Amino acid sequence: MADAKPQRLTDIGPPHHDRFMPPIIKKNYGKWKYHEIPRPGVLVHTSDSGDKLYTVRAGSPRLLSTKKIRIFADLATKYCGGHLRFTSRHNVEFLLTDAANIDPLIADLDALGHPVGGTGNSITSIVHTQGWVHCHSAATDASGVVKAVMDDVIDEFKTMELPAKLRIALACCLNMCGAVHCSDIAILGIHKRIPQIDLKTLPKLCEIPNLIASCPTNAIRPTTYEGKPSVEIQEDQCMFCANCFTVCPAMPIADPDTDGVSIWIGGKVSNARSEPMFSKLAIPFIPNNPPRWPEVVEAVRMIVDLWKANANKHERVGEWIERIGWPKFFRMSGIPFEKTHIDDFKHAGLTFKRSAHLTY
Amino acid sequence: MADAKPQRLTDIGPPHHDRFMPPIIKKNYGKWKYHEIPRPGVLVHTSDSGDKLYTVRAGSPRLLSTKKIRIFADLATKYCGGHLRFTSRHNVEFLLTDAANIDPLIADLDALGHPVGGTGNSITSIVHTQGWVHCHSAATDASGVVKAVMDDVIDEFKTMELPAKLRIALACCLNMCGAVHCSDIAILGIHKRIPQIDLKTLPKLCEIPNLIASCPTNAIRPTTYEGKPSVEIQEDQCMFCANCFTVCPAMPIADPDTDGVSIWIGGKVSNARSEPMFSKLAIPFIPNNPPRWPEVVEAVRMIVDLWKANANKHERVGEWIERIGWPKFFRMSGIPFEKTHIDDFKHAGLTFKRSAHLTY
Amino acid sequence: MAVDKKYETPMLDQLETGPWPSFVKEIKAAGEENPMANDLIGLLEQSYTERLGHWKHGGIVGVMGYGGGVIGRYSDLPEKYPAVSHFHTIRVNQPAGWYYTADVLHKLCDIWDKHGSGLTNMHGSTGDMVLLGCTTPDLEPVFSELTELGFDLGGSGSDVRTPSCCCGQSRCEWACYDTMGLTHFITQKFQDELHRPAFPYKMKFKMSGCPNDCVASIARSDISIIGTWRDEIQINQEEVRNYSKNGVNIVKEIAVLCPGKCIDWDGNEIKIDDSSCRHCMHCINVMPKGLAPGKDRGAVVLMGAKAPIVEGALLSSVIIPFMKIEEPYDDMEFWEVIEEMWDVWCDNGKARERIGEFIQRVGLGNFLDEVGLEPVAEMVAHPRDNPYIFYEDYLEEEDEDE
Amino acid sequence: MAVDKKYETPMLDQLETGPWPSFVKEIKAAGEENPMANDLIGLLEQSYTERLGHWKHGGIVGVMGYGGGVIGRYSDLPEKYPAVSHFHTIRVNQPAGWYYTADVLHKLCDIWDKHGSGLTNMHGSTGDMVLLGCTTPDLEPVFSELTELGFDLGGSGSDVRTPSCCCGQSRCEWACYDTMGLTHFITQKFQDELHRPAFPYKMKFKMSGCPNDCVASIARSDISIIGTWRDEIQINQEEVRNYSKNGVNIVKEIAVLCPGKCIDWDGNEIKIDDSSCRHCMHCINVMPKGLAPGKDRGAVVLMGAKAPIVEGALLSSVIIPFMKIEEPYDDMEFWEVIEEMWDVWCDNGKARERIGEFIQRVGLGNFLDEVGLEPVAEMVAHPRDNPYIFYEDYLEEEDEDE
Ligand code: SRM
Ligand code: SRM
Ligand code: SRM
Ligand code: SRM
Ligand code: SF4
Ligand code: SF4
Ligand code: SF4
Ligand code: SF4
Ligand code: SF4
Ligand code: SF4
Ligand code: SF4
Ligand code: SF4
Repeated sequence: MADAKPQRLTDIGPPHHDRFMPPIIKKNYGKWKYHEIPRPGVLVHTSDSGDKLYTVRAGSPRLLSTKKIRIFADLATKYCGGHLRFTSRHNVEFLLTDAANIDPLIADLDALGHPVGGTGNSITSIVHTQGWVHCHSAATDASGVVKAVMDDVIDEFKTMELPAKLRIALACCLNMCGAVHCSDIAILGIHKRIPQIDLKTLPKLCEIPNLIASCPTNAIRPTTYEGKPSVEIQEDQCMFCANCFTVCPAMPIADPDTDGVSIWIGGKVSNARSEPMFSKLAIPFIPNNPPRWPEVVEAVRMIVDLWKANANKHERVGEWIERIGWPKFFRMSGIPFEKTHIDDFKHAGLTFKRSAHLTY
Repeated sequence: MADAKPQRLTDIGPPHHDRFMPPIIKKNYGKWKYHEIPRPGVLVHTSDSGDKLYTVRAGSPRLLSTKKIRIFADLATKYCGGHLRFTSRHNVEFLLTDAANIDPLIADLDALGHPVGGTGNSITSIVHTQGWVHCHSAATDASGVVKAVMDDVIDEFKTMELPAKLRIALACCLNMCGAVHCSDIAILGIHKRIPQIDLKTLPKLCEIPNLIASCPTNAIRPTTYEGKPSVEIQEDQCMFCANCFTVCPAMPIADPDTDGVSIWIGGKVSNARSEPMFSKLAIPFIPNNPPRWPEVVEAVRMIVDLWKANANKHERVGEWIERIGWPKFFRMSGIPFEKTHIDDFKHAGLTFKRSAHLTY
Repeated sequence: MAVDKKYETPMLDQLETGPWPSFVKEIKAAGEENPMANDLIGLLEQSYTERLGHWKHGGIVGVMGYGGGVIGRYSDLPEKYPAVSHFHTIRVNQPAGWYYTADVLHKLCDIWDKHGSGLTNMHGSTGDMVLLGCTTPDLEPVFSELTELGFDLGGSGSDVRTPSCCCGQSRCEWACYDTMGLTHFITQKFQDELHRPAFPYKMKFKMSGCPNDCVASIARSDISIIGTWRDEIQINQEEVRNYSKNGVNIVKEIAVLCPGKCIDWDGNEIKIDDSSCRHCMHCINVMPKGLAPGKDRGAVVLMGAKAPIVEGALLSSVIIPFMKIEEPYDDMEFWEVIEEMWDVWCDNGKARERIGEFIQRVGLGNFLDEVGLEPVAEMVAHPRDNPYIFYEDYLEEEDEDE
Repeated sequence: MAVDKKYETPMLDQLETGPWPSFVKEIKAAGEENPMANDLIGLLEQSYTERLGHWKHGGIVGVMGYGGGVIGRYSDLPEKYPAVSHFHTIRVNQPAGWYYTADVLHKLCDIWDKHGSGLTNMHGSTGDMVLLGCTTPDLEPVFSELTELGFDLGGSGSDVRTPSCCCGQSRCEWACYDTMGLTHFITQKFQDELHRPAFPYKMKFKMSGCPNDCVASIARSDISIIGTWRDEIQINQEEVRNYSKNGVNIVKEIAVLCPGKCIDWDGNEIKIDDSSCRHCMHCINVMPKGLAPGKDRGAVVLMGAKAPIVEGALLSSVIIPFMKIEEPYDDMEFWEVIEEMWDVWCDNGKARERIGEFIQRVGLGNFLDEVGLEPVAEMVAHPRDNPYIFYEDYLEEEDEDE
């Protein structure tokens, strides 16, 4: 194939980052000595040579039009010799060498509607996924929930007054593309109706053995329909994960009346102090209530406030709850503890309280 | 049946302890205020009323002849108004009201060959099981190993100079009658040869479905032998647990050349400080070497010494290792880390090191 | 009984040396008059030489009307050691707390010298007095003499096993309830269940008076009842200061190790945030004169501990976070919960499935549903971290609400 | 392209209000000229009204010779919103560290304005620049214009996914190796594996320069390479004292929270027992001027992280406790280990079985055997606690030794 079209470029990989880094970074690459955060959203990195790099971080909805990207590019040209980067949480960072440019840049960004912040002990942008904007699997929208939550907690983006960093993430289905499973607060799209098998199209669209194998709880059983091999679902063994739908379009699972979100808390990724932890179920279900998902926003706010008021310095949400114990968290938050909170998957027994370490 | 022999006493249960408790205990029952340990093996409990109860604890091999029990009884008569008790770890305790009797009692016990100690931060008696003395399932002896180990660590029984309590237990097979799974140091009998099926007697002695169900790893498969239903073992799926032998005598597993013991460490039962913990594998295998199992004795001694020299005050073995990390324990002890140390049972994945928290 | 045979036992003789009391001495002592004990020495020496046990699977032996209490045992060398060809053990239910008088011990020994090997375990790891080595014909006589003395057999097989407990209020200042009283009550209440196996598998009760758990209940009983308190730790500041003066480093030895991280010591006064206290006992253990459990005492009930076979070892887990334990014990609602749990387990458990394994198999939430207990956060170390949730009737409930 | 249709979007209009930048504004902005973006607004409003997505399963679409890089997507309302009836995304492999110049961004926008919806994700959660919404015929032209500009597609399907990394040495004082350099190298080295799916399932690489793990590698990459050091933490006592003076409570905020419990502060000097340091970064994070990672730097390699489907979410686990990462990267033995691991996984993995799930299924010990790596204690949080040990060849080994 390569022979057929010899001049077609393939497998070139991405351009080397050298092409894009500002000169101060090339010069001081690997020689940074320490950093400071003089104000929210601004980092100053000082190198061995004494050079100082100023970073201004602005919030982003991640879904950007080419128009906005061009505006960012122009701001970079205006203030940063044409250099900028994006972060692992999808914020945009402007890289300055002249401290005098910081204030004008921030003013421009403010005017553009892109707040500066997200550094230090703050809430930064919500890692999220596609939702109704692009994915067939979504149990909720992504961008809309994110926008509603960030509108509410934006003050915590613009200041650094939390006990520690707080990372929120959203995934619109159990595939968890945002890898929300290790977030301080995770918002997770949930289906709650068993897949509605399209018996007619199933044999054409799907490989039955793969389909059966896809179900984590073995709820899918072979059967026949109109003489042809088909499947049926053991209703009480389905926990709505939608993995069958991922491998077979004839198993649609989305449903407006039963889809919604769940809230998970206390996860973290960093190795700082405690080891990385998974998020745990806090609120099992909140129905989709677009455009602003007010119950979700309120729940997030409640958890943020409770943590902010009670945690010790440097305690991430999960570290705080580990210290006070989950029963106390449930009492303080008023979230009712239910059967759904009790694990019943493979390692469930290991989550039972196997000690007398209780608080009263 | 009860009607047939009306006068035969059944279901009377044990006698009430009131019959046996000394008067000072009856008087101060539930009114003890605090205790002190004036010297190893001696407890003084003071009650609200100011009464003082002196307890002298003596070591016991647990396997006692009626002769020895009678001697204990006579000592109790001599010094304690005829009252004594045994502990949850099988030591014998003499309950005195007159402090002046302590020294003579201890002298008598010493003369009898029953050392006084086991209190406070000491090694107390080894909880253990039957071994070759009485059980059909044993992969090692119990009493003999215990005797050999205690002979070696007896100074730690008679003094209280350890960082914390140290509990040793021994079980002669995986049934773990001593419940050794939560001990600071556990000695566990190990088979290492697959059961030798006695094809002739099997159909007579055993229920085949029960036998197949007994295997935790599904290594036992139905087959036929001389036309009759029988079983065979998938060799690579057998991990020598002997549960098949428990339900079916036609599956003998003991074997002098491959039986032996393994050493497990870092478990605890109490809720003090940390939650109760299971013991973890330290030494996968030591062959049986009666009468004194010198390699086992040496291994226990090495672990005790290492812990004693390095742990902080109040740190049980498991708490110490949790603090320094298992890799460091393996480095310090010189025990080689092997494939057998890596869990491969049901929850194995949860024991993998899922963080960058390493020591170098 | 006179004993003539003499065995050469070079291996076992070795184990008579050394400072720790020797089981070999005990067997030899008994063997001077008792042929069973004497033959045991011979058989055991052979085991030591060959590195192999010589006992066969036990048959079903017992006393009339009981399904438990005796472990049948036969040697595989009956010709060589005829006196131990039968060598059953009898489990005698100990008095709670293992208290005895000299008098009753002598009488127990009389029975055993008459009918058995003269050898015992004081005690077995479940708690029984274990009479080691008896022939089948002697079982009934032993039983009737024991009952005459006021003793009864313990459990074995798929029944309630002999309950046991720490010495509790009889000798310990920390006991948050009367472990011995409750143990005696439970043993008496469940006599039928104890003697006549009717469960899927064994069922053990162990009672500890405080979270130190001196009877290891959380590691080895299906029902573990552990004393605790729910009000404030009682503090005697003067005595605390004394400990400090006498060398206890309250910060390093206590505050830093406190799992609730709720202790403050300013050099003069200790402050405890009891709402974060985990009731671990550590601070109290270190300063028994200075601190004591609160006054609102009771117990936490956990269930499901067991050894590894088949599904892996388990520690008990919380089923009732706090329960008052007060007389009359018979009025406690707890017995209904216990019997409800047994019903569910008996109806649905598989053969040889301990209740802890059963709960894991059916799911704790489902088990609670069946038993009629409410789920509470105290039952879990943490809520689930996987999203594989069997939402039930969510829609229905919502419909009802609206 | 001119846009005439106008949709009423009361729901989405609501999301244009409020202080956080709005994705609706972005779509509307693009929609002014771009019919695809305009139809997306209509379709999305309908989703908001109905609380239901309107996308169908993607078919197999892509660029010639590549198996990955494009996610096919079709709307289930093609008549109503014809411009988004095809709405595929193109994953463009970002430059390491997400660095761009204004110039190259304008050129990328030029391509996308010409061929696509004018909408992007900067960036997707794997790390790609995601071009949202393209028709099938436009895929090849976009591809050829991208390659001309020096860009290439990212991964999708069962291939190596687009590697990504934290900014590392480019902007961070703590980077223990050159994350961006290594990421670029890996991306180039595995071009074939990235574009032509040949594994049982996806395979993600993420590189973080230190244990803070700013690219969340341990949570979401099959191979997580996390920088660390193995000598002493570098200390500037003067600066440490300054932090203390300026209000950092070194005991409470640092020593007490140190997981290695290896920090001592006497009010004047900090002492660290480096042999117990867990390399967690906390003390360094709090006092960046006072402390710094040691000089003997490298990385720990972990593997196996993934989202829940199918066997439950996993974090990566240690496979190489410490590895030097130095140029020339091509000489590193690591690549042989990687390829060995891939071989084992490809030969034995089931369809849609991530390598982390695979290792759990076959057992870490067996996996190491196959790959030819030695087991080391650093790979486990603790040794096994169950006695179900598959002893292998124990006897044979002993025979050989004797
Ligand atoms: C720019 C970015 C890396 C990149 O290449 O893009 C970055 C940059 C820095 N991180 Fe980070 N981190 C970045 C994502 C992360 C992530 C990943 C994530 O959130 O998905 C983590 C793991 C989060 C978690 O644990 O769940 C992360 C955990 C940390 C930590 C550990 C925090 C903790 O206590 O757990 C530090 C240390 C600190 O801040 O004290 C840190 C520290 C830093 C420093 C101070 C490093 C330095 O010296 O330059 C940088 C400024 C931090 C700040 O914002 O205050 N960075 N940092 C990422 C910015 C994301 C954003 O836009 O907000
Ligand atoms: C007599 C006995 C209870 C009985 O009814 O028989 C008992 C009695 C006491 N225990 Fe215990 N414990 C007894 C078995 C246990 C067990 C069970 C076991 O070992 O199988 C445990 C759990 C062990 C474990 O965690 O693995 C146990 C864990 C404790 C602890 C917690 C120790 C810790 O730091 O983890 C304390 C508190 C202390 O000593 O500071 C304690 C404290 C005590 C006190 C001080 C309670 C008191 O105020 O009277 C008693 C004297 C202790 C001593 O020996 O120094 N007792 N104690 C048991 C004596 C066994 C023996 O002969 O050696
Ligand atoms: C005598 C005793 C050991 C001792 O020397 O102390 C003992 C001896 C036997 N146990 Fe046990 N167990 C004894 C306490 C225990 C304990 C500890 C406890 O109760 O606190 C355990 C661990 C806790 C638990 O229940 O899980 C224990 C867990 C087992 C098991 C494994 C059960 C499981 O569910 O995992 C078996 C196997 C079985 O039941 O088939 C078993 C089976 C046996 C049998 C009956 C052998 C068999 O396979 O049939 C042993 C008879 C030995 C003999 O010939 O004398 N024994 N057994 C203990 C009872 C004495 C007493 O009544 O006081
Ligand atoms: C675009 C993106 C979400 C986003 O908005 O950022 C995405 C989108 C999809 N992911 Fe993802 N995944 C994306 C990053 C992730 C991540 C995070 C990461 O890579 O860091 C994860 C979790 C980590 C992991 O790999 O486990 C992730 C875990 C999944 C899974 C579950 C895989 C698993 O083993 O559990 C699926 C299901 C599947 O593969 O069938 C999935 C499947 C999908 C599909 C292809 C839907 C499907 O069932 O076929 C989604 C296409 C949506 C669309 O139409 O646009 N996506 N997916 C991310 C890729 C952008 C990029 O290339 O930069
Ligand atoms: S999380 Fe689910 S719905 Fe959302 S983008 Fe990923 S696969 Fe699609
Ligand atoms: S949704 Fe999940 S649990 Fe339900 S049938 Fe499909 S694959 Fe199985
Ligand atoms: S541990 Fe095993 S061998 Fe020992 S007494 Fe119990 S069942 Fe018998
Ligand atoms: S010894 Fe255990 S693993 Fe082996 S066949 Fe018997 S029951 Fe199965
Ligand atoms: S468990 Fe508690 S109450 Fe019982 S003896 Fe031990 S310390 Fe005392
Ligand atoms: S009992 Fe334990 S948790 Fe409670 S204050 Fe004392 S040390 Fe802390
Ligand atoms: S992971 Fe470490 S090296 Fe990379 S940016 Fe974060 S703090 Fe810096
Ligand atoms: S890096 Fe972490 S473990 Fe090491 S000394 Fe600092 S705080 Fe302690």
